[in-house]
Amino acid sequence: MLKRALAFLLAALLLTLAACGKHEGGKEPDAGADAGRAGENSLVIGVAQDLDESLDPHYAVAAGTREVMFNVFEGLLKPDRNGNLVPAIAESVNVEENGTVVKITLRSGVKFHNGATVTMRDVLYSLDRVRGADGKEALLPALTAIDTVETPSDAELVLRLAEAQPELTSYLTFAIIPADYTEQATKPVGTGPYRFVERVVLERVVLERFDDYWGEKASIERVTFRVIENAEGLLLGLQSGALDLVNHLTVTQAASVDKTKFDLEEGTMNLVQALYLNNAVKPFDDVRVRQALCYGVDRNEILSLAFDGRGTLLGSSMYPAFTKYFDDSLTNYYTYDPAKAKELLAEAGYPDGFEMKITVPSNYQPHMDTAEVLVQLLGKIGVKAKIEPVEWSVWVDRVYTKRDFESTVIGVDASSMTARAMLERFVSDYGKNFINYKNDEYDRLFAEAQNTFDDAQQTAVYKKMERNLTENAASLYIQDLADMVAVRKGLTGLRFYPVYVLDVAALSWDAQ
Amino acid sequence: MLEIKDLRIRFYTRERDAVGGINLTVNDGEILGLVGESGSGKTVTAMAIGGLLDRAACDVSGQILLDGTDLLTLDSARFRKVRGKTLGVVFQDPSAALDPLMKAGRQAEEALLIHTSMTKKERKAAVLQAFAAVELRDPERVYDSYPHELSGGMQQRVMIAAALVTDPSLILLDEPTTALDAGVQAEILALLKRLNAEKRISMLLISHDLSVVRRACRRVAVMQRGRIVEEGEAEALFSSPAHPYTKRLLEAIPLSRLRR
Amino acid sequence: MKTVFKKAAALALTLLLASFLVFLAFQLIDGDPARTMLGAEATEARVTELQAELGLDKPFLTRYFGWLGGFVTGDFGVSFSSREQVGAILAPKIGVTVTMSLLSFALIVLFGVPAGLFSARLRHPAAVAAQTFFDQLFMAVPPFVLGVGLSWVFGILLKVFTPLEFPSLTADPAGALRYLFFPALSLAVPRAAMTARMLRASVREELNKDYVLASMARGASPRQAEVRHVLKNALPPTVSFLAQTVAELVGGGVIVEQVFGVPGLGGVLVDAIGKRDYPVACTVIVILAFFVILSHAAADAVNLAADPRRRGGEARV
Amino acid sequence: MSDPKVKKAKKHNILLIAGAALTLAVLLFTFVGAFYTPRDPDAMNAAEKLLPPTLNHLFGTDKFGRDIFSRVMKGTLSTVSTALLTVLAGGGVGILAGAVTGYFGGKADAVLTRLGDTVTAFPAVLTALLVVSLLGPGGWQVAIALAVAFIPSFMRVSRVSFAGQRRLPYVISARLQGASHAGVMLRHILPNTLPSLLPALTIGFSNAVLAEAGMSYLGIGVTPPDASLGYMLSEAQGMLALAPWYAVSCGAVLLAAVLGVGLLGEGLKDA
Repeated sequence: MLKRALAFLLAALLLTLAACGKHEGGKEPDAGADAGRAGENSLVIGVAQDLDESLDPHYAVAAGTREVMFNVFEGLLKPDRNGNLVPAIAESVNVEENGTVVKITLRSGVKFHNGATVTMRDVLYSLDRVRGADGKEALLPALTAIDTVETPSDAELVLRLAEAQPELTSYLTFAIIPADYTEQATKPVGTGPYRFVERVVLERVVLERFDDYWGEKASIERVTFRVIENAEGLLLGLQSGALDLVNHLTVTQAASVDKTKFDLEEGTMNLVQALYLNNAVKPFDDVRVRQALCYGVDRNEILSLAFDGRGTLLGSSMYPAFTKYFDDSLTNYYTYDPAKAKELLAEAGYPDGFEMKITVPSNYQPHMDTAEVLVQLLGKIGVKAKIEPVEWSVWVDRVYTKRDFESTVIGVDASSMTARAMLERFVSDYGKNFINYKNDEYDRLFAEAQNTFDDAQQTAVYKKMERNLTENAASLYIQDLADMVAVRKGLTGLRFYPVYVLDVAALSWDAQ
Repeated sequence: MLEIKDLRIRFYTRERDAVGGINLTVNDGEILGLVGESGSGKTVTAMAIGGLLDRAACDVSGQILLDGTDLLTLDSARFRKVRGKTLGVVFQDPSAALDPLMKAGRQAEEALLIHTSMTKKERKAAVLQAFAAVELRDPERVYDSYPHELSGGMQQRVMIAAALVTDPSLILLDEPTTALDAGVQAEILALLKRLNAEKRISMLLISHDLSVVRRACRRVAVMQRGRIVEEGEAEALFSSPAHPYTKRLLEAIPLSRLRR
Repeated sequence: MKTVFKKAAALALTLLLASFLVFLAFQLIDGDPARTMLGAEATEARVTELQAELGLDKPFLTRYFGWLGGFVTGDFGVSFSSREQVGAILAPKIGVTVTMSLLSFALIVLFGVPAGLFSARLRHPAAVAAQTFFDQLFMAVPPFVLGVGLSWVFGILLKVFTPLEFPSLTADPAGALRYLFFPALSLAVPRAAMTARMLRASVREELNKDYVLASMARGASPRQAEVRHVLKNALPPTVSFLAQTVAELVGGGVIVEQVFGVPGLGGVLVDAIGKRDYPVACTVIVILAFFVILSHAAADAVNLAADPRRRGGEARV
Repeated sequence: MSDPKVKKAKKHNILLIAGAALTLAVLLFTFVGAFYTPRDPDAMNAAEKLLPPTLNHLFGTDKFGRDIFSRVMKGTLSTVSTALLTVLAGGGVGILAGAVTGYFGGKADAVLTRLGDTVTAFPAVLTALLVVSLLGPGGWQVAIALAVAFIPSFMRVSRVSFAGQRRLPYVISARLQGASHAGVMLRHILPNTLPSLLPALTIGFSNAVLAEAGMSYLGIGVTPPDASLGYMLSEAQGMLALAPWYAVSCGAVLLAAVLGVGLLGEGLKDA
């Protein structure tokens, strides 16, 4: 009797399978998918977060959006692989009269995706839009330093500044867009190597090679950025052939990628991951307690436990890829010394440690893993830590804006290729100083940096600021995360930039 | 004509025989009453005759001859040929014995549907005729109504009609009036007597109520704990019961109902 | 007719209540949509400017009735984060979720009902025990675990479908259905077992009723009696259970959609909640609520139609 | 007496035995876990990452080199306690509400059923998010959220049985002897509705365990480093290729818990 019941169920299951099998005729099994995409010269990239807000380059702030739209928009200048700014829509950019005048000559014949040629009117429209000259609030505050704008000819643009601003050129990467084009938010038009084709919210963004691109044309014709918000889905997508490339994989995820089908490239995320301490909250208002944490946590344990030993340690608010400003001597300023840590804690009045809460955005697995390891390591010096995972929107609201937190693990990246982007944040009266760092010497150094026009001198001052952060243990600085990228075999040309971008134009399928 | 010879039935889950070897005969055109308290084995006997016993759950021996064929030797397929054709059954609670979601007419037709190759119209005609025979006023309306729209008495008449419609040689009635109230009971018993007289259909009426058996049956058998303790003409039995058990049963009937 | 009207009014009232609760819930949850959208770097001025743009500065009740007014007239408002019409965003996604739910429902009926009927006839205690064991076993499997298993076995190993590469419903319906079969199956298995269990219990109950005996007494075989009489009587409780299952399917789908990367309402809802994108979240929830209540009403209607006793008005119950 | 056919009837409640045994095993596993685990569930060890099951790590180790067996013990404790809390809270309120609506009917019945429909229509995910963001993450917060989502199903069951019992003669006679409404409901009706409420409670428990697993999958209401079965299961799913034993062990324990209680419920119903 029982056997018949089982037989019945099994038969039903096989029946449905056969039904599926029948459809098989049309599409060859998965192996074909690989050859298929190389054959069609197309590419599917998995991204963990949907590009949010509008795709308007001047408003888009999320790193994920900038990373993708780097292929669609170009500024007067454009970062290259080594972090230098190279001419793009501008043919040349010269700084004269010790930094108060910037002369720009435009490249001729640069085409927009809608076929129109880039004119001075478009450049001025874009410039006014970002520096707030169009009455609205300045989107790039640094450009408010521009006093007057002159156009001696259709191809020449002269910017006069009230006072010297050595870093101004690094802000000339803002996107140049067609004047008075109103649909940038949903149907963006730029000058980059790829043209925008379509976007389906929460599903995909599709780009296509722009054949009238002024520079070296891209190799792959059609690129789809598939949004897969659940980490396991990304891995499944790679394994199933649905995806060809996924970047920003955690080390554990990278370890479970199928080595026969994919190569694993390792770059850096170009951010400063730290256990950021709220300097206005007890006990972190006492520098000795902060230093005790720096001495008491063996950061190599974090790397080996949570990141398989990958990632590069750092000692202050500057990431290694930014070689010009990175001061390696600060990396091991605090060597692992639990005895000294306990001593400092006792000195500060916490002989048997204290309790603390680590608030972490739950959608960033690397930071959650780091926090979990920190709880274990802090326990060794008597500090009882508890993790409070929160949604991203709650983190931005409660931690970053209202500063209602004790400590948090997050990665801070630079929105522009300037030291200021990484250091201004800790000036006591700066709006985004979420850890409430107050140090007069630090504020004085920052003011001095703004008034030094010589690049080398300015760099030295910035490095003094970094040392100040380390000496006062503003936070427990940990690492710049390893950026693991899974690339399907046969796909070459992946290049790591010191900024948060994914250069698709450089990618190509090997000749099959 | 029904002959039961030395029928013995024992359930595995209980030690005592439910039916300990009984002999019973229902002659053609006769109404035999089988009376006994609940648990005396009368309903088990009825189920055995109707072939509705779960043979896996009990041991059955002896013979049940209906018009000469021993029902116990028939396998389920051949027994089905008998049930509803030569043997009709009427249950105790008509409201439970009728499918609540099916019209009365279609249920009454079921035996015809199974045993005859009549067309739908012919079956309907036969059922309407049966409904008339059981004195149902407005047979057409009853045919099209659902069980819950009929009174208890009408429901039982439908059940009787359902058994009658294939002109069986024996109708088995298991406590046919117990679920009905007194007034309707009398009508149903009168109906049964009239049908028996007019159509010469032999009936086996099973009941725990002596007054019911007395009013409808000519001969009566008394059953106690699986055995028949006394059998004989109704009149003689009621006026001078031989077996002590029968005496006690008679005393139990409230005097008022004993009047003829 | 009066009851239908009363039913519709009750349905509308529940939807209204649900939408109000959702709006209230968002009011209480931390996280400010404007700040989330603009990201951490946004300046205060920019945030307040966007808040005004999105109407977040208006009091709670005005916003609620504003949204409700729009909803009733079919204008679901604009998504905070992607500036697209909410209707436009949801349209393709509703299709996917509804298709998956219907496919899952079909599987539940396809597996559950026959299994229920077949097992009802089992008499042998060992078979009965085994049947219940299998029911409980299938009921104990969480859909997302089954989902992962299915996507590995049928996706990666047998390559019957390519996980995370969902063919669009309009462009390649056959491919889409083949893809949706697996999330639908992982949702269906536990519920099919529940349906089988429920149906078996009510069939067994009906089998013991006298009218089955009466039908057999008229010469019907057990099978004939079952088909002609028992089935119709055993179905009503199962039908209302199935209706409740449809409600669970719509909700349960949220997690399975994540596992299979199916672009349905579930993904949109979780994302909208994450981003505090009120218009999208509220609209999705009201749509889900609508399906839930619709399925309950459908069940009542089916039961009413199937049961003459109640239809006749003199409800004996 | 030892007639083979007679014994057949006894085997019937094999379900009860199997269910009880399995549930007992899980409870024992959880109870012991509360006091003793073979290894410290939170101790990390870089050298022992993602090891397959061995003698000193029965279920192998996870990505931080922690002993999965000990973590599953602790995880089961948190999942089982969350589920129990859900059933007690959700069941308690649900049965009470059902009793009131079933017994008194009329306006109370309409209002509470309307509310019940609304709660069913309300996705449990949102209730959970609401509760967690108001009261912070953690096991008992998830339990409250799930309890709210489960109230309607309990309410339906108790409402049906209370409405059914209300008209029975024994209730009316109790009322005639001057018993108060509450007295009648508690002393008379409730004990009689237990047989139908019991299976609902066991099914409620199984569904609560599964719902908690689903919630953890979405990362709601869980605070690492302590973990629930659901959280570990969703974590294990990401490492299916690397460490399949992680998913198998969590899955097996989750299955045992839900299956055990399910069989117990069935066994009790038939007993």
